[in-house]
Amino acid sequence: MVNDRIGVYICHCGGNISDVVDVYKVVEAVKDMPEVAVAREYMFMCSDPGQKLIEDDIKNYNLNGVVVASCSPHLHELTFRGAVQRGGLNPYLFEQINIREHSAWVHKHEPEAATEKAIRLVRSGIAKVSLARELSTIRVDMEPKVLVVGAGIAGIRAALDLAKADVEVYLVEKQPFIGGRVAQGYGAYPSGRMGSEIIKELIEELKKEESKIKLFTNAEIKSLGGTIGKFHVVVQVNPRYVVGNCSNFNDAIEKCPIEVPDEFNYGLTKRKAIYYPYEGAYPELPVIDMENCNKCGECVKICGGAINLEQEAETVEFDVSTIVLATGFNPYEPKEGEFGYKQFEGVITLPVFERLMALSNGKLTYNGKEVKEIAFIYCVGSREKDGEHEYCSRYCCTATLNASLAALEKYNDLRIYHIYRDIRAYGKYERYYEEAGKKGELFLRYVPEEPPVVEKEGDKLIVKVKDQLTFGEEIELPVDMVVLSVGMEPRNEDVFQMLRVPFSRDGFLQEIHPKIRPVETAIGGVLICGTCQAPRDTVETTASASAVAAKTETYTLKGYTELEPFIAEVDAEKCTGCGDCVPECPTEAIELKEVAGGEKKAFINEVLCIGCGACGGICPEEAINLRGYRYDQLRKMIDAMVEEV
Amino acid sequence: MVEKYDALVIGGGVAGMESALVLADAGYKVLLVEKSPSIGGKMAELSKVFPTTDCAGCIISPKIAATSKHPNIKMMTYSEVKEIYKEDEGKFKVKVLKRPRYIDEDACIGCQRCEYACPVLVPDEYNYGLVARKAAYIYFAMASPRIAQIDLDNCILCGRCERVCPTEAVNFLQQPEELEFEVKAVILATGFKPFDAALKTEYGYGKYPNVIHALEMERLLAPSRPYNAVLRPSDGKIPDKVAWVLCVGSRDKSLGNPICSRVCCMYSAKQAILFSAAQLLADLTVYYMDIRAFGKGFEEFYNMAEDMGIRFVKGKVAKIEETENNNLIVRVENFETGEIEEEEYDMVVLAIGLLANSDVIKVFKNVNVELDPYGFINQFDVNANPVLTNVKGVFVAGCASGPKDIPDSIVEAGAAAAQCIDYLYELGYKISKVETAEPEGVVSGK
Amino acid sequence: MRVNPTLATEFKELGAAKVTECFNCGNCTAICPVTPQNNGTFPRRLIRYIQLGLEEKVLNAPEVWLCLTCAQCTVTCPREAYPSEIMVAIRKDIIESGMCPVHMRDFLNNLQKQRNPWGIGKFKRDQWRKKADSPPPTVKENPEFEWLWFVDCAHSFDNRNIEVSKKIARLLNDIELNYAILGREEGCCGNDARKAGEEGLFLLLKEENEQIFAKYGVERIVTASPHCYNTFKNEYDGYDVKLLLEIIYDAIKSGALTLKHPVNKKVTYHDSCYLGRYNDIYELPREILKLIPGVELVEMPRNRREALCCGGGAGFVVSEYPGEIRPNNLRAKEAADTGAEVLAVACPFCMIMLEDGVKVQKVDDKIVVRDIIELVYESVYGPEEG
Amino acid sequence: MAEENFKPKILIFAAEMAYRAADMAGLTKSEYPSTTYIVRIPCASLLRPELILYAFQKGFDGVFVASSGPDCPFMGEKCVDKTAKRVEKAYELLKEHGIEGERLVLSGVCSTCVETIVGKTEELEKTLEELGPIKKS
Repeated sequence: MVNDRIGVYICHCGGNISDVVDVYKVVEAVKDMPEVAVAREYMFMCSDPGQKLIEDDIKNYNLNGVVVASCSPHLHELTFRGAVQRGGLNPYLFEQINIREHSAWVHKHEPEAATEKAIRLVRSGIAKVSLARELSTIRVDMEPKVLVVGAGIAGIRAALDLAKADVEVYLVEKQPFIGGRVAQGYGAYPSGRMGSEIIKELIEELKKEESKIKLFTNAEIKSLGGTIGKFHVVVQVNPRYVVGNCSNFNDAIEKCPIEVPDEFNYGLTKRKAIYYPYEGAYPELPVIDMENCNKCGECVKICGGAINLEQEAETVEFDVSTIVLATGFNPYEPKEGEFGYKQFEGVITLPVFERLMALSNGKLTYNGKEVKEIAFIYCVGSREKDGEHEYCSRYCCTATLNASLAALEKYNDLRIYHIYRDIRAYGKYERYYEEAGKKGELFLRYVPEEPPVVEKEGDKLIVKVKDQLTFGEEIELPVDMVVLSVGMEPRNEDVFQMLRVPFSRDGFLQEIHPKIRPVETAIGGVLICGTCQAPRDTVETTASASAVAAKTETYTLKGYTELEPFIAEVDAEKCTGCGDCVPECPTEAIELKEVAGGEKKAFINEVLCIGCGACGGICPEEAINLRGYRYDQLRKMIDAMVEEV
Repeated sequence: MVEKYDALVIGGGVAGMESALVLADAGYKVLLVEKSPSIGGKMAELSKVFPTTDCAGCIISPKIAATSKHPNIKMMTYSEVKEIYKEDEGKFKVKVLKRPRYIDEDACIGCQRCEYACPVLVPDEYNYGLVARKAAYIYFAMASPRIAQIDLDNCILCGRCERVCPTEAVNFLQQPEELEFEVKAVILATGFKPFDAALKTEYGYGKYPNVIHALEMERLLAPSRPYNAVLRPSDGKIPDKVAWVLCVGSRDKSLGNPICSRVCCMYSAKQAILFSAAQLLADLTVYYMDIRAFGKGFEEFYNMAEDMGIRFVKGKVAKIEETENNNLIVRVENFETGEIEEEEYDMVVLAIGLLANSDVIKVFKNVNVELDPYGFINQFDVNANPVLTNVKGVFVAGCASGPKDIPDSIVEAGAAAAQCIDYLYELGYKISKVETAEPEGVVSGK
Repeated sequence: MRVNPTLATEFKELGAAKVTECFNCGNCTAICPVTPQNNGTFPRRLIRYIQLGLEEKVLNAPEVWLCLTCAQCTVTCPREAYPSEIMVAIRKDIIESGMCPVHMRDFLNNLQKQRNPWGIGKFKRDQWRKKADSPPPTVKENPEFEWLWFVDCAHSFDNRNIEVSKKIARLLNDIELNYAILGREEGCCGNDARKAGEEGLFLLLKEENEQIFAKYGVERIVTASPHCYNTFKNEYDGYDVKLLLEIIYDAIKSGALTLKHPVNKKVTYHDSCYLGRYNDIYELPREILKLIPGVELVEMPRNRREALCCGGGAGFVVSEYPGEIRPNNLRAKEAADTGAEVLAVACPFCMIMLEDGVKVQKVDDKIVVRDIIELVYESVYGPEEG
Repeated sequence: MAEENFKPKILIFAAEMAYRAADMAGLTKSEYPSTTYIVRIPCASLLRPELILYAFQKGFDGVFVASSGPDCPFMGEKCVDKTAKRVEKAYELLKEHGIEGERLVLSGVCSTCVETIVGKTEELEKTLEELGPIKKS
């Protein structure tokens, strides 16, 4: 089918075009083309009367295509599409040809050549429109339902923000309690507030949104399928064995005969098999750790019906329109012997040090010994140029300074050394570095080629540093404790595989573009926030969580999202099922599917396709075309351009 | 009848545009007010951006286009918010001063004929005076709105622009206009102020022609740069030995700014990389106190710069002196050698810091928006909700609350939009789905 | 080497209050005009040793005696850790351990014995007054004085500066300032004893001065010396202190002095460390020079905050300077290179040091060193008298 | 070789960012050869090598594939590789058809890279003037 009643409009642009390009000549040159029904020139096509002209012509001449030759389509494509639509024609049966920026303005000393070029360009536009087909935007319904994976500070922030805008949230947490690493940390910078306090406040807010946030703790995602607008989620909720409320949980916990290392405190303390990790943990029900429980029944005696040691796992299924990944990070676990780790008593990591502070009141003690002198070693598991972790973990410098200052405030007479590479207390966090100096904490700088060495001497640890600030002299620091400022490591969760979200080089999840689309992934409808994307502190984490909520709301508040119609389409007749196109697609929108007769054919997921056309470029059979830029259209444009004027 | 909007966004830089776009996409009506003649902010001046070295224009121009065309955004450029009264939750009265361009904005088609006809040449502020512009001019090539303006301070009233204008848009009698609006929430995205390099007298900015600051270097490196190469100002020669001096007006209490500006380490590494890519044999040095390559992909970028042969020297440059041929001697304690280094360069780039630009708080007449000790807008609940200010219904995004790079600003802009939406929901201003009828007083996205 | 962090605490008590705030950027070392080229890490090296507690290295560092206390490091220190004050604290520590270097002994002995750097008999302090045509009143002659003019050692004992003192007296008399001088009872302010590290001596001098001030009911002090000005303002308590130039400026502005005779000279002004960097007075001397008709003010490339020290602080006005660099000679050359005929100063030590420098550099045929007061005087009373 | 008055016809396939650069060339009033024709495409990875050959066969003397380079809004840096593969393939096709490889150029052009789009076009024109007109098949 060829569109053969095309209206062609050449704009003077108040002289901008017509001073160079002979617009009358252009009209003359195209008006008799077989595809053209009417050709006109006009002073300002973008003006209201200019647009009206198009609308009227569509009706009067029963046009089935429109070409406007004027300025760049980046300026007025939408304007003219609107006019075409108002005229009653499909807005994609229109092409804007740029004869201002691409002709009049760049060839202003060659009016004849510019006119000839304009004619050829307009003809190519006519050629393109003559083969154009009606298109419409692809509408995807977006129910206000979102899955948030992970209930650390990022997941909670995102869930809250969404719920407040009437979005139904499924918040799924692997652990029996929510709050993640912030609850576990000591004071959070820069507010100086306790992590657990911040989480407590968020939990209070969360309780208010109970009707909209369905929280699943102790839960794993079993399967995930579908695409943006409709993901199907299967969640397995593992038994808590505590099924109801009881006023005597504390007695039950006390009576429990089992004692195991408490992972919340990194084994610094013990907990029972039935336990809360900390005061004010949420959900408010304790949990029974069945791996260690011997089912002695002591707790059942006290709490009766509130405890069911035979509780089974449950499966829950639901649909959501988008998925938010907020799965967080793991602290780097140093290798045995790395700066004396697990080799000498008193060498611990920063997260453990923070728990130690939370647990030690009055005096800072570790394994019964008072700690007076501490050396912090920075960049452990970060900035390894040729190693496993090339990246900088961003938060550790400030977190270490913050912890050291908190320790100084809490305990008397501590002596603190920082053994660093660069102090990256960026932005306003510089004040922590300054404060540490004021308080007399000492800084020593090492270069990665000559890292500090930790040795044991009597009951002291000796840290030896080739200190760049002291002209490369080796300085010895006798200390009681060495704290390794460990970086963040990416986690690898099953959901990543289920969704096939891409990773960046550092192993964290990859956003589409850090500046244009910072919270979206290449998988449509899958958004990321917090430390699963990159090392971040709490401030940056909560900001990204809110940003995720905002992005989601741009879909869900309206109830739908519209995607551009310029997507790839497969000509099943030509497709041989070779599969070359599948890996070519940047968004995994192509799948080979078996059709009747056992043959395989390529199928495009319209929702995932972003319209780059790469699949068409690789197809050996020209079986894939990009709508709006079909190869027959492009060839006809080439034909039109070379034809003599 | 006072025009009503759901949100007022002050500042049309990358953060302000992003906040406005998210709100508008979600279906809210936004008033975006920008002081300068075009939206785009500082990012529109930049060359390429770290750590991906994608071109700043490629990112900002689609955002500029999307903002200017969005049916839910009313954009007021060359305008200033003068007064804000918070009358109630969800009700802010706003006065905006629209400065005259001496051009009828509706008539101007951005053809630049006035610009060609204008005989007056003045230094172009967009290009930091590296080139000249006319008194009748369009702010910069990507500017939006693409409307000319006449700089009456320099105009000689010859009337040539008036004669050549095809739409009779020139109007020398235009007056400033004060307009009133009512909005339900406010987002502050007023960005930062670059440190005035001349205040660090030891570095000779303004005295030695070949000492330039980083934003000038951005223009020299930009694909749309004024000359086709990086040329040193004194003699127009291509420099082949260049130094970057970090922490100029940052981390320096003696200059009144104790905090770090977050971006200078990285933009300097980036400038050196871009320069080196154009001139492989150039001898490039970056003098730093600490290299703060902390963001995603930053450390890798810094390593790449080192691998390209760019020299990173730890040492705070104490002073710069000029030689007779306008070369520059940089004096620093080099920590690797433990000696004082006096090295001669063709050109020196000062990595100027980002200072607070918080005059906007003065427009709030009956509420006090708090500042932090450094003059930035204070983040009221910084860990749990970093975009809140102390005033309910007023949010902050981007460099207005502290120095920040582009990705962090954009993320925060999204966050501010989210909190703004939650605030509007709390007050009952909900977006209704398009299928249902539009309840009164609520705008729906179409 | 093992660290000893208590040393830093000790030094904080010695006056290096911010020694641990130094983050070792190296600015002080690289900006220091006298840092030795081949051992290029002074003063940061010493600061670092204090931070680490390597006392041996601190006490045995000869560099500390190079410090002119010019404070270029201090005004540009990004952390405001006051490196020059730390140098002073080290000197204190050394002197307290009884290890005063030979070259400083004369200066300190002179102060101790005669209350002036040159060791001239202290009874001669008021002799200059007799040579003055318009002598200043003493506290005994004018017990109702409002202002005490603290004449200072240089303006009392140094012949070149006595020329200036006489002019000051006439100017003050003519503007009818209600003032008096202490005469023979005046002591030394102690500024440079302190900067040389003799804190004990400084405290002694201070106590003496305070007693004598109390005796005569001194509340307001005017002085022509930036060194005295700095000490009274920043190290003493409870006095209203003014610089003579402020009084002169006010007198010109109020019309009490009329600058009627042109001084047709090209003049360059040398900033005194204790006026400029210590007290942020950069513009006042320049303003006065600009008010003098005929004066064409030109600047040396290093001016204001960046000005090179004359080399006369911390006792070096009499002590042999142990470094290779001679700041006064360099400065004299810089001044001559501007093409100026007059090198204007606002400090009696700068006067002594730079007159010397001008002679050593053999530029005394091109440029002369004059106090700003002398230029004002010439403009008020005419060239024949000036 | 060059003929009198020979003005080579150049086809520019301009991907998203390169198209913006061509707009910018207009806005900044740059000039480049007038016998260049721009076809707008979203991403250069869409180009089939056969389409490039087609342009030569129909009479274009030169083709300039102006991709968005690493600034490609669809796939960023991955675009560079993909497009290079298409163009490599096109070179092979040209060789098979006896068309000089110099007639085809590829360059990444960012949205403000006026220098690149103008410079590369001028360079190509020069090359083509030396090579002379294409032989029509």
